[in-house]
Amino acid sequence: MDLTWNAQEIAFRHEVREFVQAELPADIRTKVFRHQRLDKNDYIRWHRVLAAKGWGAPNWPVEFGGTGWNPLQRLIFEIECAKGGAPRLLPFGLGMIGPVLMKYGSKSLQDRFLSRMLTVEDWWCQGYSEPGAGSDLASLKTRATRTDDGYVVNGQKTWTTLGQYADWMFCLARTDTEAKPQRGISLLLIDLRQPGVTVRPIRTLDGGVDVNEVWLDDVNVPFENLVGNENEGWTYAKYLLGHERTGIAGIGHCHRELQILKTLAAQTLIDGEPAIRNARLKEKIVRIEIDIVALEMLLLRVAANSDQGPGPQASILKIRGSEIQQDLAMLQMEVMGVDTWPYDPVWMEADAAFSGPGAEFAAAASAGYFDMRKTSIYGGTTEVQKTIIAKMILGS
Amino acid sequence: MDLTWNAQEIAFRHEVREFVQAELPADIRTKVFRHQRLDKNDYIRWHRVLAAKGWGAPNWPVEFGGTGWNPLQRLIFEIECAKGGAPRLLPFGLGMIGPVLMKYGSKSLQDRFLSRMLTVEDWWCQGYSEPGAGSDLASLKTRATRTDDGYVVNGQKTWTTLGQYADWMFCLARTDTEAKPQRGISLLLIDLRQPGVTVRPIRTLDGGVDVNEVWLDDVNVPFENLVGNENEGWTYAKYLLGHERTGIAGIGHCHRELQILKTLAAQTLIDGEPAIRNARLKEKIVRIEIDIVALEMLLLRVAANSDQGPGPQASILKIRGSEIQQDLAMLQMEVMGVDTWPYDPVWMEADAAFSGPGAEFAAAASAGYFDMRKTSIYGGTTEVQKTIIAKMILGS
Amino acid sequence: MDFTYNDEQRMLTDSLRRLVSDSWGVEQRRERAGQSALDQKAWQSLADLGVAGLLVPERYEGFGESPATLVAVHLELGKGLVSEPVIPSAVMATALVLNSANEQIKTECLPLMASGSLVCSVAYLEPGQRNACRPATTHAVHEAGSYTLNGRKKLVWQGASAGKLVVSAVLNGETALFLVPADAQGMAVQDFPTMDGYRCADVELDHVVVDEAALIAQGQAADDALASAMDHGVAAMCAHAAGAMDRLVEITAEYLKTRRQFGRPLADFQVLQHRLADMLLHKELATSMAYVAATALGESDAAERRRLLSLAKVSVAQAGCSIGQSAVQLHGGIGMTAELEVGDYFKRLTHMDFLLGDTDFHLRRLEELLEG
Amino acid sequence: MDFTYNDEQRMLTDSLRRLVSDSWGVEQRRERAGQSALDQKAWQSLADLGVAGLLVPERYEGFGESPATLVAVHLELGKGLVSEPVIPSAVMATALVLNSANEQIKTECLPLMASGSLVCSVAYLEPGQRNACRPATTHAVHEAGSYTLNGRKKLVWQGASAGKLVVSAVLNGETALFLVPADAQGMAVQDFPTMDGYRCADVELDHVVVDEAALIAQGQAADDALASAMDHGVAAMCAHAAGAMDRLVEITAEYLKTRRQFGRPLADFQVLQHRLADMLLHKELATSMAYVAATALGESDAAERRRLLSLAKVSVAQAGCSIGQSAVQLHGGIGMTAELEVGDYFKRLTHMDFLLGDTDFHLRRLEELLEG
Repeated sequence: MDLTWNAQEIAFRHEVREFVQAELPADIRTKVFRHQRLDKNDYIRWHRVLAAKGWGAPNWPVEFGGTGWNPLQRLIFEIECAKGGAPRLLPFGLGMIGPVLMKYGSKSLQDRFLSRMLTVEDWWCQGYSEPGAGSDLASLKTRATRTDDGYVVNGQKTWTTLGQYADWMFCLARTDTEAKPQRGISLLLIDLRQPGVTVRPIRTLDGGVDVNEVWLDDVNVPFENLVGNENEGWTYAKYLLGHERTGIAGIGHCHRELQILKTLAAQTLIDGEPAIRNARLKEKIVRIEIDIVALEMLLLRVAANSDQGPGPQASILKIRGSEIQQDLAMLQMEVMGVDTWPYDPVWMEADAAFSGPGAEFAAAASAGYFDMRKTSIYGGTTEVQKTIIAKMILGS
Repeated sequence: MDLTWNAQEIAFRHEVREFVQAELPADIRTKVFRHQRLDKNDYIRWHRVLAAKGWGAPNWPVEFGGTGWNPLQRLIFEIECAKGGAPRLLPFGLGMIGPVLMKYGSKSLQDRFLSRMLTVEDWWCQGYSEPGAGSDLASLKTRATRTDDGYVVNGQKTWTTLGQYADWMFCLARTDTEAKPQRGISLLLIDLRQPGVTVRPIRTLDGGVDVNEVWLDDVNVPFENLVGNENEGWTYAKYLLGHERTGIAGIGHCHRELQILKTLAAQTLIDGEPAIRNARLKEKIVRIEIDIVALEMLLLRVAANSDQGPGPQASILKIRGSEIQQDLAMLQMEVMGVDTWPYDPVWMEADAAFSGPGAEFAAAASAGYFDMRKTSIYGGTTEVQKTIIAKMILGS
Repeated sequence: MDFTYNDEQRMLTDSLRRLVSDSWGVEQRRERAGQSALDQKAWQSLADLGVAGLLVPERYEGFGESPATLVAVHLELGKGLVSEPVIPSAVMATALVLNSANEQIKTECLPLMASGSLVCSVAYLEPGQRNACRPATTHAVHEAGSYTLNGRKKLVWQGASAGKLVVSAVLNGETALFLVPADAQGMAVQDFPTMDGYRCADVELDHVVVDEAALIAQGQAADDALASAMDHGVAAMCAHAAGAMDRLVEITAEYLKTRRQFGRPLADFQVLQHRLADMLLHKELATSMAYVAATALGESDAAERRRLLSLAKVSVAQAGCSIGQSAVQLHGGIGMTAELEVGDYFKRLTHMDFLLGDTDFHLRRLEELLEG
Repeated sequence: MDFTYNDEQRMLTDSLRRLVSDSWGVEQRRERAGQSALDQKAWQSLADLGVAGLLVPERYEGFGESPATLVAVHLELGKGLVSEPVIPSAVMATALVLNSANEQIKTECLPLMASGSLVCSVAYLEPGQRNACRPATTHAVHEAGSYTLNGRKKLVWQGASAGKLVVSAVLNGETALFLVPADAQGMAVQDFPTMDGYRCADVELDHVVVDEAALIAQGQAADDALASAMDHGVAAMCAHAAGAMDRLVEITAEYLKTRRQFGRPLADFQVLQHRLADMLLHKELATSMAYVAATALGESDAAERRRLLSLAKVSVAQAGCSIGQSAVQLHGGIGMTAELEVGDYFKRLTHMDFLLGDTDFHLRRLEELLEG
């Protein structure tokens, strides 16, 4: 056991930090720090900057064009990118369907799609959740019916994050309706740029439209777009969901938001006095620093032991990561106080001519609070995660 | 709706306050404020002072020697007594078996026992809980076998509060082993001053011995000591447990402990500065004041509507009362800090020659914290109470 | 002490409940919140029930009701998230004007306010201020039988709905309060939507000239009048929030009973049951604190009145935060969307923390009282 | 960064685990805690495994192990609630003496401490002090080749077990540290049990005369040495607490699986499952913070070292409080009794908050650093 960073690790951290400082477009950084909405092109620009450096797929092995980094390096990379104001990497290709294709996809599917993910030639989205089946995948209803050339898919997907930009969806659909609920599901790659696909944005609490409903109405999927074997999609789905164990904590996000919080607290006056001098706020900031340091050390422990199967720690990371992100958003809102009251969703657009009556960050601070409530719901609610932990301890 | 105290209520409050100030023996008051252990006689002395004034049974109707007070008066009485440093009234007779006898007991049982309760001629204790049946009364195992003259009782009771002083126990025992779990239970009055009764104190976390195990080994109970009908004890038990709806909140206790907390905070120096000037502590005291004010108003609402059946409010009072008592104990411990570390249970005795190395209240402060953990367990755990509330809302 | 509604209170709350359920459905409410201008019909329907004149004494053609009735009414309004300017006009501005020694203003305004034909709001916050309720940069100058006002006010509650604004200003180093027509020369009112379905306005006063008779109060009397507006506002808001909590608990319980997951209704899961129980618990305590706030309004000792109001405000805000979060969590993803009204309640309950003094402000007041 | 135990760490922790499970059963542990005097056999068995000499460099006949090994060892000790004076002697006094420039003391004491034949403790707190670690009323006077000490020290951890005490005193207005034999003329050591199964002592020094060679350090060097003792003590205590939490979670899980209520094992109730999950969550985070504390010991920047240690201390204390409360609640009534060892863990985890600076103290340090 050695609890110090070695020279290589320190050098790597510096390299990433300097790269982000030098190469991240300034307008994107500004949007990120101001919590303004990023558009499709912002994500793509950043991905391509990374790809040009050879860092397009930090979590992939070298043979598929990835960096081949170990988990500690990936963690350092994530934190430094976030702190520097970079957008998060789109998880749909790199973190989700990419690894599934590497493990279960045919050579031809790999050749067709993987390298394009590094530069976001295709925008992928997720087709897992359905209305009426949130954390409960086994009850999904979308059906893929076999025809001579492939499948015809009918159904409805929901909570499709950034689906409004998507070219492709990886989609769970029922191919055998006789089988038990978890059997008879297949994983299909669906070209969304065809008739029968309808994407409808879902407006959320803060007025944002990051998630969508997607209707699939007699949508065609050729046989070659079936991943692995028919009716074995459940296995791939579990692999996909269980693949990323440390990214779910959002540690990079936490670091950046803490920075923003401290800046806000230093700059904002509460009835004439800097917020940072407020005793209650000081304690809250200190306590959230504690939480972040603890989360990061737990992440390091989990990352370093990544050869072991996923234990309860993955769920702990998810739970705590969510809570901390929520607390950070709440504190930012508290710092801005009553100035967060006036709000119009259009003020969140970067090019909005008018950004509201309050201070620079005021409107976004309250919107961020409401938006962050999602973190304890998506990707397995906190309740589901606790049940997973309990089952592991109690062996029931 | 009128949210002000009327003149009568105000006058009554003053009367009680002045009575307690004048008539409560000073040595008892001192023990209570210092959290020292009360002995048997302390309780009895106070009960007899009240009985002499005609206030021996604040919750009983006049016909049985009670005061006939309405719920608001009882609440005022409870708060003023506690604030004045009076011991709590022994609940076993007045609050538990007394009301059951009034409703279900024969005239002869009423004549025999009720008036003696006002002056604690008999010390009663509870015989409900058994090892292995905490919140789950239906699974009790103590058996009462019919003989020619009465019952012979065998079994074990536990968590018998102050059972070491008891002359009599009201006891649930199974009289029909064939019936469904909740049937076939009878309520018996057992004279504990007979062979076959063994009382063993249970040492608790803080080294105290307020609760006991009681073994009943071929103990005799004449038929006349059966309350109501054989095999219908479950009904009486439920009445007994549901009878007192507001006392469970411990509002009087909360008021007194808040006072003690404030005194401690004003008198205790933390590295040279009065604890009360500590910003964190100030907020905590303010927040617990909020909790107490809210609890008291909820109590008033419940008391004023006591003609309605018990709603979820009774469980809310129990949950919040417990939490506030626990928080108060924790804050007292926090104020005393590291000085609570040295501890010997004998320091809690009033006549202990030596009361430890710390400040006057130090040892008791930490002992009180550990002891108060019981409040969310006894009388239906917080978990049980929440399930009750949920069932009432969800109707399941 | 008596918690049972009397006949009048029962009739009033029954009528109000019917009105709110008929005319404050989620679509109706959101449509009105999307508009800058007051919906006269909706407002008049509230006024017709007596909501606008509740605190106005009978001699000014109102109903002179007790604080207890105030709680009863605002509990109902909160259940329906009524966003019309009841608190800014019928509570705060009314309480403020009642404190005035200017009988002309009272005689002219109060009957109009009570009948619903005049809406007012109090413009007291200035840029840079958060909890302070004394004016700092808005100034009034007295010359030749009139006052000239210059300055900016922010976050005026339903300011664009108001026919007249109570404006605080510094006059000879003291607080002064003026009743200013919203359309007076030199007034610029900019209206914004708010996160929680109200509207608020920034107001710029550029050489606004008002008559001497527009002076509501000055000096200590003005500070007291403002304080009274805040006190009444806090009490009404606590009741409004408790009402909103009540409805949100109902909505959530209903959802748990209906929605199935893993083959069972959500209501079968013990963890969700207990979280719902916690919501109810917080709601009951918040309701109790709304009553405490009402008793405070009848308290003659100023320190004790403020103490009780601050206790209530902090407590209700905390309960609102907790209940709002729980409601969304128990609904899951769908609770995050604008499709349900869960989010409307959540946002209303969240932002009430910041209005009329945030938790930090009220805790400070309480901490100061603690030290004595 | 590497979290895998190396071979030596694995062997050491394995042996320690066996020893603790054999000789720190609840009865054995309680019996020893009931005694004033040190149980030499138990102490020696720990020393024989290297526990006493862990931090002592090889040139003083110890093992010179890294902070990482310190964590590994104290995790094991915490699991068994080992109450022998490992932290006061093998960690705090050792770290303190290692900071001394007095080579004679180091050469004489450290080998004896490492072998287990000398136990020391640091007497730094005085009546009226809580978190301060500078002496205030204990004074040292230098005359004629010796020092004379007068004063009182309180809450000396396992003070009655110590053969020598490190005593802090004011010397010419500065901090000075002396190594004083417990049986020196004028020393009165009064021993007390503690709530959490340790012992502590009040020490009175009445004209205690020590040789010049007994001066460990003075001035800044003495303050640094004391700070180093506290820093190491905090790190060890965090690991000890994390170990205790680990075992308490195990005990509680076992109980939930075994105990039946309402016809089902408690483990079937979702609310109890989730509370157990919370316990595990807090335990994992506390363990992580024990690692953070260990990394802090290797940090050369003093402000950053304190920051990390204070973060760890606050966090571990909070986790301990929460886990202790949950363990008792999940056990129900039986958890309130002295029959089970649940209470022993609960009490140990509770009182660690107060030792070596309470939460308020460490938060203050952090808040000061925050403002910069």
